[in-house]
Amino acid sequence: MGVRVIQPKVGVLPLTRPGEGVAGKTGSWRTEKPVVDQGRCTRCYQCEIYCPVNVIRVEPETGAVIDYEYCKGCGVCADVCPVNAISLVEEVR
Amino acid sequence: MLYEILFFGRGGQGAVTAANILVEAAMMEGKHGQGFPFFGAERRGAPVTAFARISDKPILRHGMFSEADIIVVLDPGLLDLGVVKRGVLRENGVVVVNTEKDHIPPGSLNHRGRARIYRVDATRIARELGLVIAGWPVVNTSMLGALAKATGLIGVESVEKAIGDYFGGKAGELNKLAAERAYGETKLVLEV
Amino acid sequence: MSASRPKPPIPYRMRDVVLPGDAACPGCPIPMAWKVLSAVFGDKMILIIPACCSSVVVGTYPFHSLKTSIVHVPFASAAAVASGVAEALERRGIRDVQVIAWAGDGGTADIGMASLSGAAERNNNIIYIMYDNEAYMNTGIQRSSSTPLGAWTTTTPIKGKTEAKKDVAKIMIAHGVPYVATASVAYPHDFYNKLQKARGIKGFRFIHLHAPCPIGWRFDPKYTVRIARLAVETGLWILYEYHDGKLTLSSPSRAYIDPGKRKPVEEYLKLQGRFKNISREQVEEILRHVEMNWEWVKRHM
Amino acid sequence: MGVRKALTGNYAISYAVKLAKPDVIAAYPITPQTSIVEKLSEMIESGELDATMIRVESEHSALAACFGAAIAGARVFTATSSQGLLYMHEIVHWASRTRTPMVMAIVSRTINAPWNIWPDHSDFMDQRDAGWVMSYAMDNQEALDLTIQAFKISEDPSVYLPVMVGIEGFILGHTTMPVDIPEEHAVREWLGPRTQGYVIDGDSPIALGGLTMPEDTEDMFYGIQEAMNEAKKVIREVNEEYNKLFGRRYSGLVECVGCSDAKYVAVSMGAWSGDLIEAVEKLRSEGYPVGAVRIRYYRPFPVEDIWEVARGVKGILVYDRSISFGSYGPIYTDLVGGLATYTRTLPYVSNIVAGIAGVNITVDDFYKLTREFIEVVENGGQPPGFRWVRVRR
Repeated sequence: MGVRVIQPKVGVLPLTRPGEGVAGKTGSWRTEKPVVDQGRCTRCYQCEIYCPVNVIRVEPETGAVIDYEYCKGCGVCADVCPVNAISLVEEVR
Repeated sequence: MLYEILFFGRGGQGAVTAANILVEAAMMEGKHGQGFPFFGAERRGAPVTAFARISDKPILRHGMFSEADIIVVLDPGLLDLGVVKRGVLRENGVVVVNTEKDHIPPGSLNHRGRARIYRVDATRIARELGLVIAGWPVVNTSMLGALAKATGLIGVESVEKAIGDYFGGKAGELNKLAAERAYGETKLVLEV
Repeated sequence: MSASRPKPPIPYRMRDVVLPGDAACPGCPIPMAWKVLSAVFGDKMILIIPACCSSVVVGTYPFHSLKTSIVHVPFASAAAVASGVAEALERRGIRDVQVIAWAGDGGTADIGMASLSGAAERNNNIIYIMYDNEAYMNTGIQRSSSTPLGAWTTTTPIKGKTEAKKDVAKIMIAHGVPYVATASVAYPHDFYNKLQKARGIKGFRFIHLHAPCPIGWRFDPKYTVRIARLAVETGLWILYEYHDGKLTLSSPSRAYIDPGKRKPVEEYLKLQGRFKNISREQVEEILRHVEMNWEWVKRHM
Repeated sequence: MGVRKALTGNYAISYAVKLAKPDVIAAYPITPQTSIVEKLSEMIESGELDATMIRVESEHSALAACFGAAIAGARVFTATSSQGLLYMHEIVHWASRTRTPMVMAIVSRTINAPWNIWPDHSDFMDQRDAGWVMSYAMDNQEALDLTIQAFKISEDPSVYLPVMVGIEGFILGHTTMPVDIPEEHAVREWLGPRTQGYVIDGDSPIALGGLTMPEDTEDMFYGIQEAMNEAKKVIREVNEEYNKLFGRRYSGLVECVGCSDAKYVAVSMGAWSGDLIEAVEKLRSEGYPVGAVRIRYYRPFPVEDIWEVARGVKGILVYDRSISFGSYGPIYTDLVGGLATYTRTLPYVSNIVAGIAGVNITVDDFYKLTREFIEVVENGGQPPGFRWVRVRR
């Protein structure tokens, strides 16, 4: 079975495409900020696995790095860190 | 000319099939047609009505009707029950009854004016040919043969061809034979 | 918390699909689960999403927050739409794309139950994931049939829910589908393994995913994983797979077959504001259900 | 060329669907629709039709499954009636508002309660604001032809809207008539492969139908209105192509009988239009200057076509086979509203609502009602604006 995709001549289709920041720069939502103590980080990946915003990257060289542009400050990373390498500090703007 | 035909039978006797085969036979002769059941729920054994329209012109009208040019009675018991009287036969109408008796009580029909009544023993034909399904003699195809004879509305060859197309195979052959025999055995029993 | 090192490639492939800056509440486990999906399927999945939090989480026209295909559908229709998509893909010979119905507990256990049951009975080739946050969170925390006994919601505002939680996984097992599993957002590796297993099976596969909601359950968002884990550690939420007529207890739950190893259920309840007014009798009743569930699991192992 | 077969209206639709070669069919049984999908099931199981039948657990899921298959690139079909159509209603809107080409047959049956299986147009009319192109047949031949055309119209890039084809249950649905079935290859060649505005098959990460702000949503809905306008042109073109290819003589969105010299027109839709045309022909033979306008496409509403014949007439009588309780028949309100955009001086436009819940209306009824309307106006009287003609008065 064949299907030809041809754009409609009139009207707008209710289609969306992938984009970062669909809810804006969600970093502005934070009241608390997770801060990584790189000396303690064991590169266990727990924070990266669980981060609901997908803003934590753990690399063997750097350890956990957080993209604060989008981090909502939920604190899950701090709670799941087995070595307490992430602490939550009050957001100061 | 538009002909409207009522079939009275019992659920399971194939009145609706008869109406549909008649349409097919008419179609083979280049005519137009409609065949349909009573619009509603009908149950096996209970009295049923089927309808047909045949015309040489396109048929515009739709739906059920109670006045007819031709009435076909598949079961003689329906005469006594007063069921057949629900259909009004138009002037110069034709009635074809499946019955072994030559006597048709005139009071069991409802006719506007002159009418001719034909009979054929379709039940016997069906039994002799072994056309019995689940205890029911299949009389509808015989009645189509009788209809062809009594009215001349449609050729018996067309009726037989339509029957053959509808059933196919051995059943088709037997039913064609039933129509053919009924065609030969149909006779006028009453003119009023 | 255990410091077990995750097995690659999960964390790496998890980076692929879920884009930052979505519209989920802080601490919401929905995108966590999507990361696991992406680790298994990459962008080769089509999510069929009925009305639920996820409809909002992915953002507003003209963008969405996942680098994969999504079809938003009316509340009761996820399983039916998914069936249709799967049949079309099958006819077009597209075999490398997984159709996944992704629905909340309301869209599954309540309004979507008939279409779910229909798709399961037909054994349509889809994975159905019920992410269970135990109430209608998107409309503002109303009771669903999957809300547990004693839980506060805005439609059980004073007495809490007076009936037990509907066990949808058992209902799906009764359908005789090829694969049924329970999972939890707290155990992404277990969830990952189950998706991998499901991926290799053709037909209807169902995964019941336990997913705490910080807003509706009334807890600090940082505890999402902790609470989900406590549900397992207290024996309240049992992780298992049902495949080929056999039930297998999953490793995170294995220890808790022994009631002595289970944490006290109060540890789970007291962290959540929704159980603030739960009665002693209701707690007893919950414990009785836990025991019954374990007995059921043992019988089917 | 094709073959002629004696077919019920329902089977005529089944054959049309077969010729259009759908990939996926999903349906749920309901009287009086069921025999359409029974026939299609038989065609699929016998190998006559290579399609997938999804035997769903409800009408809601029937249309939902069709929607899913359609957006993933399949040509789809479903059919239903009455309560089933009402149960689908949510997805009826979802399909049009996502601009999803698909075809559905409606075998009309009145809306219940009380339980009633007989036809009027209430189920069809219940969908009139849903953004579907809506056609309605007068006989079985037209049921087949409109169904084939529906696929062509639906998949036209100027339209991209779902199309429903209506027939009355029993009156056409269960009535056998001779039907010319076009040659399969010719239909398939004419329809060509499935066309749609987007496809969701995992090839590119697009999402369909997500949360959209008011202004953007309004743009999308405005596009549907534009597509409806485009559809008028497409329907006329499709009709012409079809007539040429398959030897038919259909007009466009409406069919007119005896309208060129008419001072009065009677408007109707569906099988009873045949009865009305017969009555009008009789009236014409008796010297009454009346024509019949039969609506073949109800959405988009063919107001231009009706204005063409209605400008300058003294009276228009609209026969509706459904009622918007507390208002009038829907064709009447559409017509009056539409004509008022052309002129500030309307002729007498009267509405007769009849045939409700399956009540039989005959040629004779149409003859008397239409003649009465003409005579009242001719005698300088004012005909009633609205009448519900019941058999039991």
